Amino acid sequence: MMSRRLTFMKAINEGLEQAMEKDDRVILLGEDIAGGADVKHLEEKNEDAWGGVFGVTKGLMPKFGRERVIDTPISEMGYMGAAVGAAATGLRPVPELMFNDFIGFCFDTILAQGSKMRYMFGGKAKIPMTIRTCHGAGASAAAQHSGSYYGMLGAIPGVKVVVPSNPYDAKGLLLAAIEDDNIVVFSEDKTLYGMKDEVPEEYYTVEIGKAKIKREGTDLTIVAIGKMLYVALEVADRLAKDGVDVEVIDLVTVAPWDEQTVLHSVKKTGRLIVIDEANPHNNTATDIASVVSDKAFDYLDGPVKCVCAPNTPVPFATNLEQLYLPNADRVLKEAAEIIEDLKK
Amino acid sequence: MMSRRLTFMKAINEGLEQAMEKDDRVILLGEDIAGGADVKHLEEKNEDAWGGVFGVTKGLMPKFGRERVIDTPISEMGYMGAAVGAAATGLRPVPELMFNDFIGFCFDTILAQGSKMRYMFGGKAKIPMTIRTCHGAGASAAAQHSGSYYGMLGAIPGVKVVVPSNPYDAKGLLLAAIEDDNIVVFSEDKTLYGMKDEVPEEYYTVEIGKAKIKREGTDLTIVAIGKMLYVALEVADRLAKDGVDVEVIDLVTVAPWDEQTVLHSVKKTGRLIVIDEANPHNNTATDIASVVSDKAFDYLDGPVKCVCAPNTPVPFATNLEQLYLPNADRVLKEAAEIIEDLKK
Amino acid sequence: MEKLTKDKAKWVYKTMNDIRNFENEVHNIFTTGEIPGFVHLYAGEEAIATGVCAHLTDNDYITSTHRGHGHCIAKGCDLDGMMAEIYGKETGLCKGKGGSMHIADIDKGMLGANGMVGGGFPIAVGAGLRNKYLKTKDVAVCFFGDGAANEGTFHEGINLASIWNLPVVFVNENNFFAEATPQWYSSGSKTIADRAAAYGIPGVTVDGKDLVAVYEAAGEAIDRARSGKGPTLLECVTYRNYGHFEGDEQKYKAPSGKEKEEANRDCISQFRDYAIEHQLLTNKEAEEIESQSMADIEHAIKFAEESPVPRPEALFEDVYAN
Amino acid sequence: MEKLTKDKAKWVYKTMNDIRNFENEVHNIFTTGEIPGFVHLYAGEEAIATGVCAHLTDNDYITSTHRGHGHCIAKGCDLDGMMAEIYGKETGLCKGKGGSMHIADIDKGMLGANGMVGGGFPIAVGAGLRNKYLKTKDVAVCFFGDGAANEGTFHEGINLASIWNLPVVFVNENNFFAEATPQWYSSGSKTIADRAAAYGIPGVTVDGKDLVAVYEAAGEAIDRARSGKGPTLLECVTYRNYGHFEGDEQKYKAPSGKEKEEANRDCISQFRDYAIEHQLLTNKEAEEIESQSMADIEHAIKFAEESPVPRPEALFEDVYAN
Ligand SMILES: Cc1ncc(C[n+]2csc(CCOP(=O)(O)OP(=O)(O)O)c2C)c(N)n1
Ligand SMILES: Cc1ncc(C[n+]2csc(CCOP(=O)(O)OP(=O)(O)O)c2C)c(N)n1
Ligand SMILES: [Mg+2]
Ligand SMILES: [Mg+2]
Repeated sequence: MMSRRLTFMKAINEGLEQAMEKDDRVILLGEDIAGGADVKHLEEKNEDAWGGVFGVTKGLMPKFGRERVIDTPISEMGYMGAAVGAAATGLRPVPELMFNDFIGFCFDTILAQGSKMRYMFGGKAKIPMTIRTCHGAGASAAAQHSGSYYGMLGAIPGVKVVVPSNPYDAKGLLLAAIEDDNIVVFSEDKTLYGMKDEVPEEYYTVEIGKAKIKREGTDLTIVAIGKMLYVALEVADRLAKDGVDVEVIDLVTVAPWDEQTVLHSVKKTGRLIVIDEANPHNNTATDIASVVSDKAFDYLDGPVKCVCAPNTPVPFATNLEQLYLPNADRVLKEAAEIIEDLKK
Repeated sequence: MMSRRLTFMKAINEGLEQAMEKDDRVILLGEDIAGGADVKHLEEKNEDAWGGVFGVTKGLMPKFGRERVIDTPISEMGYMGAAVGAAATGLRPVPELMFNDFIGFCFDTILAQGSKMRYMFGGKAKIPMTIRTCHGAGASAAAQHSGSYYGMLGAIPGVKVVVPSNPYDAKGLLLAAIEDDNIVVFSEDKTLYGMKDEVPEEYYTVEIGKAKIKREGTDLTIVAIGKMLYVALEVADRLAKDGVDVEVIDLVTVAPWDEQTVLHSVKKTGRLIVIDEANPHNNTATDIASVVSDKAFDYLDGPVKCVCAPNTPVPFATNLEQLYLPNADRVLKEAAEIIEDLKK
Repeated sequence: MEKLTKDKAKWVYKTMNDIRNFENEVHNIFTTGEIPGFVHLYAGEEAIATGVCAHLTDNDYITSTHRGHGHCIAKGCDLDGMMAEIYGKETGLCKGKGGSMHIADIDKGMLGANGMVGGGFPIAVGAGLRNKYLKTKDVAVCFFGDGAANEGTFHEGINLASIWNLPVVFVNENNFFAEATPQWYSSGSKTIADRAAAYGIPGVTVDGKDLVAVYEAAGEAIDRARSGKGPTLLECVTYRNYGHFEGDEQKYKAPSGKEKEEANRDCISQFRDYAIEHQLLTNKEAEEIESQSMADIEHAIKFAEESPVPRPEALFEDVYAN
Repeated sequence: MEKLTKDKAKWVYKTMNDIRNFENEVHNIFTTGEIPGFVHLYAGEEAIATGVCAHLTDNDYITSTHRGHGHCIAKGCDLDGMMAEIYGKETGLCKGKGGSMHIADIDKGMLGANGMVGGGFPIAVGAGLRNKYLKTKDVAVCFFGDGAANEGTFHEGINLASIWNLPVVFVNENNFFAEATPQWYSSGSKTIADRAAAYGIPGVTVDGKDLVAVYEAAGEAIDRARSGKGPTLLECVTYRNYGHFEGDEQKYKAPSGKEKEEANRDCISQFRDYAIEHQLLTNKEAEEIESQSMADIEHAIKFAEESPVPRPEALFEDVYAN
């Protein structure tokens, strides 16, 4: 395949398109994922008005029709639960929750229904459903549209969660999620939508549950989730100047996260920083820290450092929002204790 | 005051009664917290039909009337959000969420509204509201009525969470929660309702944010949440026979949990086990483990061990449910690594 | 709609008896402590599940409630497996992992009892969406209580079914109480069916103690759904024989008066009389069915009692598929 | 209900102009990139917020929406503080921490714009409950869009207000679209007011472009609420001048026909004509108000531009009280 560059957004769009081409049972549901339902002049031209609030699903309705790209009323509990029902009865729905912050409107369908059905029913049900949503601060979207709840969702038994950091993974993980027979939350960082990178044209999957080593190193491991990868890479670059050789791991899957890869790396480096944009308590970073501090106890040359968002909602003002987000300076400062003695 | 024994349930009932006597702005809302609303033969006798599904609020309606003890329809989002609105405008509502498992029906009112209002409004609002709810397996209530979600709720910035382990704390924490100007989740273990202990008759508060050392020791610290305290105490007893001197801490407040007391203890003992009935990922145990493994790194003689529920829904069958719950045998087994070399 | 044939009448009478006997036995056993947890009994409301499910095949779906035994039986779930499930045994329909509030059998189109009041609406909509998308003629039926009509899921679910014109029938079991709270207190509308207009769909109220009335109204609604004409809200007025759950004192129930009289009407003997009068059943047939039903329930109890509890490893199984 | 006096008419005309000018200016500034984030403009719908809030005092509460600027202004929020908030400045009504979607001022009875569609219903019910419990004569008004009427919170909130007979007025702003989705697609009912019957409360539809019609209908509903007669659902049919948010191409809006004609009606000039014809305003007074309004908005912009951004420590403040 010729190399070809796509935006993160377009990679997801192409993933959806190929999933729908491959399997008739894949349907999309969400608010304005097409837009303009029942608007005469658009219907006449078979046009979508929006294709999602960010344009991620643009063009899919014209191609697959409104039977498969279904605009919903503002009824998150209704359509998310309908996706559970459709999945339990044989379809492979891909509902979109426009912002992960809206989870409070449909949490029961995930927490108590979809995630527990298989168990409660003694293994008779499967719920092959991919929830596309977006998370993340940095778009000045304020407290109710900027949170990061992938960790909270991943803590629910029965739910898998992936957080792609680049267009290639976005497409491949999405296709893997749609092939998966479980509820998979596919959480997109809204500030990455414009990012461009090489994306193969053909259908491919990226394995769920497998972290990726983005840079090998021997002195210090940094595990990062989603966009935080770029913070980790910057830290690695800056530390390289001090002679510190950093191994950077893109977690890729938040639940179940890849213990093997992370432990293997930490056993080599003896030091770990985890960068997670979620609020600081009970998040994926602390989960990783607790497991690594336990299972790699004898290998650790210093404490595991979690660098996360503060224990606050996301502020609106741009300057505050930038302070809210973990960045390289903060990582270097908060993890100074384990970094300082590495510098040569 | 004469010593007097009350059940956990009655202690809560008395706490509610005294809070309502003290402050007119305290009102209760919930499904069947009185029961029999608009049932003629009960109204004539000013009787409540239920007083809550477990009887915790029994007698409060007859005493304070239906204006203050308000039965709600099955509309969790409606009445929980109404509590937020009433709190923002000057009342001190105490809504009951019958089972914490129903959180999925009203999560937005906590996650995106009540917890964030003060911040979003630049400090102008306060939301003095106490959410009473119950958690915990062991009552054969199956997957949708047995979960433990206090940790998840406590991870939300703006929310406090307390989990009493005994009647004394139940009453005192409840009164402290109702006096608090924030959203406080007061999470009752439904299997403790019948537990009896001494409870003072007078109004008193137990400090939120302060853990309690239940047994002093020098070899090993066990931190436990709620009912897990009794598992911790059993482990301590059993280990005492082996000459291991265990310090047992009742966490009392899950958010914000008492770093000082926990760290102080671990710095003394060098070893920590945390017992938490929540599912194992991103829970309070892992949060504590990550913080302690970081801040007490140099003091730890072995890894911090988290003993939690497995990564499964709560099973119905009694034998499986007992296996689901952390117990002393499991603690001894899962933490064997740090216990073994202590035995003399 | 198929008329009530002799064969159907036999099925109906057997089903109603099965439900009643099942529930009465569970009621008795519960007091012995052999059945753990919460149990909500359907006795008294048999005409609804039976009258509705009489029109369904295994390809049609239903969603149920916390009070689900009746729906399960009427939808064809195995009595032995159900009873074993309630006992928490390995041979239960859900391997003992679900219990009374989560009995399900997807192969029978039974999408689960549901411990969450109002939890069934969106799931039924999803099943209806699937039926329509796959161009089947199958329907989905959502059973729900009067209390559930005040959950947001009622609103969102019915509205979705309406605007998407889905083959879903919303069957309300209005037994006047949600736990200890009467419908007349909790709902701003007089009847549940009154709310249908808010979604532009038909709303019908029938006597839920009258099997024939339910059978006919449900038949019409289901035919409507099957033929692509969209959802119906069917309210069946009824009353439960027992408390909300086992252990409920029921102080909220009227000691006398009209409510009490309603409560005393029995849907099973009423149908028996009707069926004999209309020569759908003979007395002898009825008696045979009655004793067969008792025998089947006794068999189920024996099966449950003798079944083993789940293997310990079952705790960890069935969380994720594959 | 108070008649539309000369004084009130002046307030009304000033308020409508303030909203329009505020929004037009925000629209212009947004394109410069000086205002971050999402902005949803109220221009075109001024008659609703103004006609309703004309009946309210600072002791009455309102809940608002993502499209909240108009409600804020009509409820008396400070224009400088609002504009500074939208700019994310320390002098903003919320210290720059809330932004356009979260402007609030509890002292003015303004319980917040709300980024969650449907988020306002329960909060307004809570304020109404408080008003009733404290035996005040104050009301709570819940503004919401046509799209919000499909959220479960609509159902639960209105039902609660109905059964508890609370002083809450639910004011629907039916601008035909929720983002790019028309109301006629998303709702099973023809009108929003049609849904009132499901809660046993009055449902009224008025021309939301007609200030006087809104003023009168709202006055009646608010009087009703104040006098303990319970909630009303008031639907005001309108149209927004701009896109859903800034940047919206609005391909879904009708290029011609009846919808387009409706869209072209201007509520402000319509009220100006009415007020002059009925001698509530003179031409001169109207002109004075118009220029005063522009001056006030310009002042607000200058204030916002010149204000400092929040102190870094503000990030950590205001999470918990005390
Ligand atoms: C979301 C949720 N809220 C509350 C409950 C507690 N609860 C269980 S059954 C019930 C009453 C249900 O009443 P109704 O819908 O009328 O059904 P019925 O019991 O009368 O059959 C309640 C409140 C629950 N299980 N789920
Ligand atoms: C719970 C929730 N779901 C979806 C959204 C995304 N969203 C923001 S505004 C909007 C449309 C609202 O439409 P309507 O209620 O008619 O108000 P209008 O914008 O027309 O004033 C949507 C879907 C949201 N903010 N919150
Ligand atoms: Mg009922
Ligand atoms: Mg609208």
